[in-house]
Amino acid sequence: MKKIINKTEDIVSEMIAGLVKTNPKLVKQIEGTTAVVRNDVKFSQTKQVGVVSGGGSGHEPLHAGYVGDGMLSAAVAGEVFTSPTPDQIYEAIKAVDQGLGVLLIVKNYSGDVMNFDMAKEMAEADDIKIETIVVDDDISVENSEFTQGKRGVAGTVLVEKIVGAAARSGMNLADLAALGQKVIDNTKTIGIALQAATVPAVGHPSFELKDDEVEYGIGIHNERGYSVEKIKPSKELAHQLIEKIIQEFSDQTGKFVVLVNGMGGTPLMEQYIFANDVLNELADKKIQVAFSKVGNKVTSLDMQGVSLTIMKAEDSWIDMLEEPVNTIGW
Amino acid sequence: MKKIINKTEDIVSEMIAGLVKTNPKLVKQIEGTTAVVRNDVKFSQTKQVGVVSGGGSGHEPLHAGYVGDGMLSAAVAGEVFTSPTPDQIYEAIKAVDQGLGVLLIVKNYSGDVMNFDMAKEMAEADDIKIETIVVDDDISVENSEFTQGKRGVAGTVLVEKIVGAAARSGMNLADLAALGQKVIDNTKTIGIALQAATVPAVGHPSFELKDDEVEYGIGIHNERGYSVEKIKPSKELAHQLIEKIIQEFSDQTGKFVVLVNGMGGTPLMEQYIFANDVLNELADKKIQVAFSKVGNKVTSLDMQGVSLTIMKAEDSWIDMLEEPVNTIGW
Amino acid sequence: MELSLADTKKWIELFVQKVESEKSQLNELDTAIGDGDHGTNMDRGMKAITDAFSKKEPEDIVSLHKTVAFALIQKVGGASGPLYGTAFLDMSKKAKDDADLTTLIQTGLAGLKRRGQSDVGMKTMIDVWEPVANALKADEFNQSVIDEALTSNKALVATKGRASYLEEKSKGHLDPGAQSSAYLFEALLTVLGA
Amino acid sequence: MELSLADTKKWIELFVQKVESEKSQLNELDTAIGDGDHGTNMDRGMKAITDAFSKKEPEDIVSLHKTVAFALIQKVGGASGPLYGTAFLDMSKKAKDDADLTTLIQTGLAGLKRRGQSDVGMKTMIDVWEPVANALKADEFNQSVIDEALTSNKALVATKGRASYLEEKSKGHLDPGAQSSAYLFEALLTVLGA
Ligand SMILES: Nc1ncnc2c1ncn2[C@@H]1O[C@H](COP(=O)(O)OP(=O)(O)O)[C@@H](O)[C@H]1O
Ligand SMILES: Nc1ncnc2c1ncn2[C@@H]1O[C@H](COP(=O)(O)OP(=O)(O)O)[C@@H](O)[C@H]1O
Ligand SMILES: [Mg+2]
Ligand SMILES: [Mg+2]
Ligand SMILES: [Mg+2]
Ligand SMILES: [Mg+2]
Repeated sequence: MKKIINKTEDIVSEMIAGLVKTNPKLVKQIEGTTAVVRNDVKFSQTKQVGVVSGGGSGHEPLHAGYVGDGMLSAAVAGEVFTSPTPDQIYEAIKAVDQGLGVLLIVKNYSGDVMNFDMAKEMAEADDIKIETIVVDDDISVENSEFTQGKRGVAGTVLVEKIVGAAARSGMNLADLAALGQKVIDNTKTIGIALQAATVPAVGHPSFELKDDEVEYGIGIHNERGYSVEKIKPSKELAHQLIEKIIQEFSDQTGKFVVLVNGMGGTPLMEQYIFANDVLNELADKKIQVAFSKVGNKVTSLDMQGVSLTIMKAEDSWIDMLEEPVNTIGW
Repeated sequence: MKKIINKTEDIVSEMIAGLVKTNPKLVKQIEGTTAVVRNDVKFSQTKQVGVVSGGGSGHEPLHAGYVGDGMLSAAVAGEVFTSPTPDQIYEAIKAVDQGLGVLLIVKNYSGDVMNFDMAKEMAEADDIKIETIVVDDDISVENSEFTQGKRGVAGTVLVEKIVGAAARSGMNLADLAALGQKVIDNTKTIGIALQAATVPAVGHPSFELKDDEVEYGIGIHNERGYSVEKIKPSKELAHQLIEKIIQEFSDQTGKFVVLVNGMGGTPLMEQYIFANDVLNELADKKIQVAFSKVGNKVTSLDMQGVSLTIMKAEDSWIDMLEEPVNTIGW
Repeated sequence: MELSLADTKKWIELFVQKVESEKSQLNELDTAIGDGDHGTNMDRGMKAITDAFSKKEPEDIVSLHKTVAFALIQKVGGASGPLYGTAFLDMSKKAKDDADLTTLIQTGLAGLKRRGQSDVGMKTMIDVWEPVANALKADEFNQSVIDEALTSNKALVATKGRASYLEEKSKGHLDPGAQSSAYLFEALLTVLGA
Repeated sequence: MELSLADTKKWIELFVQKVESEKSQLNELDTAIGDGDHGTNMDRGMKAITDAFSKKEPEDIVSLHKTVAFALIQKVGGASGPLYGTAFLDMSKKAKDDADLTTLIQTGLAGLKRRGQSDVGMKTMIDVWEPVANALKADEFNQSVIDEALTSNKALVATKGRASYLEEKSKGHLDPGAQSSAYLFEALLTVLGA
């Protein structure tokens, strides 16, 4: 493993320090934590429901890169691929609460759910109103009431953008939670990997793929997918993922949103080629794409691969996605 | 080689198609070319000097990702690592000229210089006023009047941002060229690679580095650097590059700009850690950093590595760098 | 039976040593069916426990359990942090009224189930805690209880935690949290002199 | 000596064939001291020449050279596109007054130097063009002229083009543009029946 780091145990604190130092007008670090909070002038001048997200590190620019007016109020970074601890989340909640309550956006992993839950209990003891929405857009994992359920992956950034825009516009906590849940219910993602990520503390890719293999349905923490196949032209990869995702939408009329997300080690060039194939095929299928986005938005360290997210969107969601926002990563 | 592509020869046209389809409000393709031009409402409503850049593909988001109000007017994409042809550049010039002339921003490679020169000759035959500035910020290559001279690398994006802002503010062609040249003269970059890029038509990395090696002074087309050493902690890498760059500035008072650029295959996490080390060391040296930026700005396909750019800046340049801009990649 | 303060501390210290020395082993188990960090996560918690003990010597069993709980909650993160943390926090609260070892382990187990929304048979650490709690109650706690718990855990298909994403493929792998819990109870066995 | 239209076309077609079959060889030379695309670049130009010939049969030497020039300028890109393109464009213009082969090659060489701001000895394609042009003038053009040009090119340190970044390290490698120019003049030798 070759990485540009110092000590493995300092990765997250040094990364957050670098991010804050290079974006002082946008974010500041919450003392004693690896959480960041908005630092723009408008933050202290306007009241709104706080929007806090967080999770393990290694998915940059998620989440700290989405802190800013119109998106997240604060973001909490755990160790690499490890949920942050409740006390850090609790500090972030306190830093953003302006009396109107705080919405927590949590990706559906047992660790994240439990740590955010504990933080919620701590904040509620301070009489801070808290609502939680749990993102579970990864349809490569079967949903079931008897399991952990689906994972939260790239769709999270779309949820953060829409909910963030609504919070800025003054929506109250209960409505925000309801909106967020509705967005989540309409957001579906599948990812593919050409190469697994190398977790710094582990030192080698968590699983091996042959020189001509691609794995379908991987998660953002090297979770294995549902099948390994020979790599195909981008057009065919796009076709396969679209076929699988689109059957999740019973109604294929109306407006859709597309996110082509790079996993960290795949150049923008390939992401655009894949996006071109996705949009061509959706056009052939007469599915109307009203908004699309391409880039390294929710990564998995240096994993090579992409994920495709499709969302069935209400008109107002498109407007909220298009609203300009000043963040590092959107 | 595993890449998400279709046919190798279609890479650039499909990439540009994907970029344009996913950003229709920002850019449109110039018919018959792989060049893109601003497509925002303001473009046709306000007159300014046109700013055109371009070069081989594989450096995304450079250049097409920097087209937008306040940055580039148009960008021309050649084949992977290959200068675009004069006719494509000529079409881009014609698409942006509003009678006030066009500034060409060229990276210093013999191919780029020659193709842009031929395009300039074509445009001048149409009575379009043209000025050219040639970016050569890579100080890992010795400068000499008897050689090709230094290469143009990551500093290009800072030149595009400053010149683009000045063009938006109404600066005339001659002054823009002079400003651009002054910015270039004050911009210095060195890059390091942990792994070379894989050119799709070649199929394997252009050179091999051992599992514990890093190469100093690489270019953005797999040009070899000035030394190969054992990889070191990020702090020491930062120290070495700073020592080498900073001696280029005889006067170390005043304001400086820092760009930590990811080469394509290196996650944002490592770039922030490196940026943290860079800013710490510059602070120790009492060098005042007034603006900094981190990210995959001028990449080299899937190369793993980073480059460090330091610019000695006038106050007005800082303002121009900070001006908000709506582009894909800034 | 109540464990003395000294024995309780020894128990935790043995656990700390074991986890620290088996850190990469736990990471490897987690690499197979999770995300490869269980050893690293637990190791952070172990260091925090040692730190906390050296900063302030626990005065009684209640404060000892609380110290352990806070170290784990604040430093481990992931799934194992809130789980082990909740278990020890609940044990600390319980110890105020009743410090019987069996009662405490049962209380910890209940905490795990509540926090994890889970139960025995889901291929988690609970598969070790529950048989141990039962064995303590029946006064039959020994190494074979732990060994058998691990063996049956290995055969299960995961329905909670990251391993559940693998469905059938999780079969045949030992759950990393079950292994770290096995270390916890093996340390207890040593202290009990069994 | 003037080359007939048919011979000129045969010359270019032989060049096209050779470059197409040696595409990866040219890429490899360029990988060693450049960016690995010289074969791919030239190959694109070769396809464009074939296309252009099949769309419109050149009627005279002027239009043939112009067709080749435009195909190369519009499709090759990189450094070699404007260089070869300028050489053939200048040759086309010259052929209007004087189609003598030696004059044309000298005109092409002058075009290369102007476009590339370069001269012989800088480890570029010019190192092949110049000795060939001289040999034609002296009526001593044969395979050994090309072979010797390549040998001395190999020994040079590059001072123009990408290879110049390697400084001393470029020594011992053959310049890819010199090799593709060697193919051009070997094709010419074949046509000349030498
Ligand atoms: N819902 C749950 N209930 C009980 N135990 C769980 C649950 N989720 C995870 N675990 C336990 O946590 C362990 C994983 O811990 P760890 O690797 O530290 O956290 P993470 O899964 O967040 O990376 C699993 O091996 C399992 O024993
Ligand atoms: N300034 C120059 N003058 C003459 N020939 C040059 C010059 N620069 C480059 N060349 C030639 O061009 C060749 C490289 O062409 P190619 O690989 O297609 O373009 P690029 O270098 O842009 O990738 C070199 O091998 C050399 O012969
Ligand atoms: Mg984890
Ligand atoms: Mg090239
Ligand atoms: Mg884990
Ligand atoms: Mg080349």
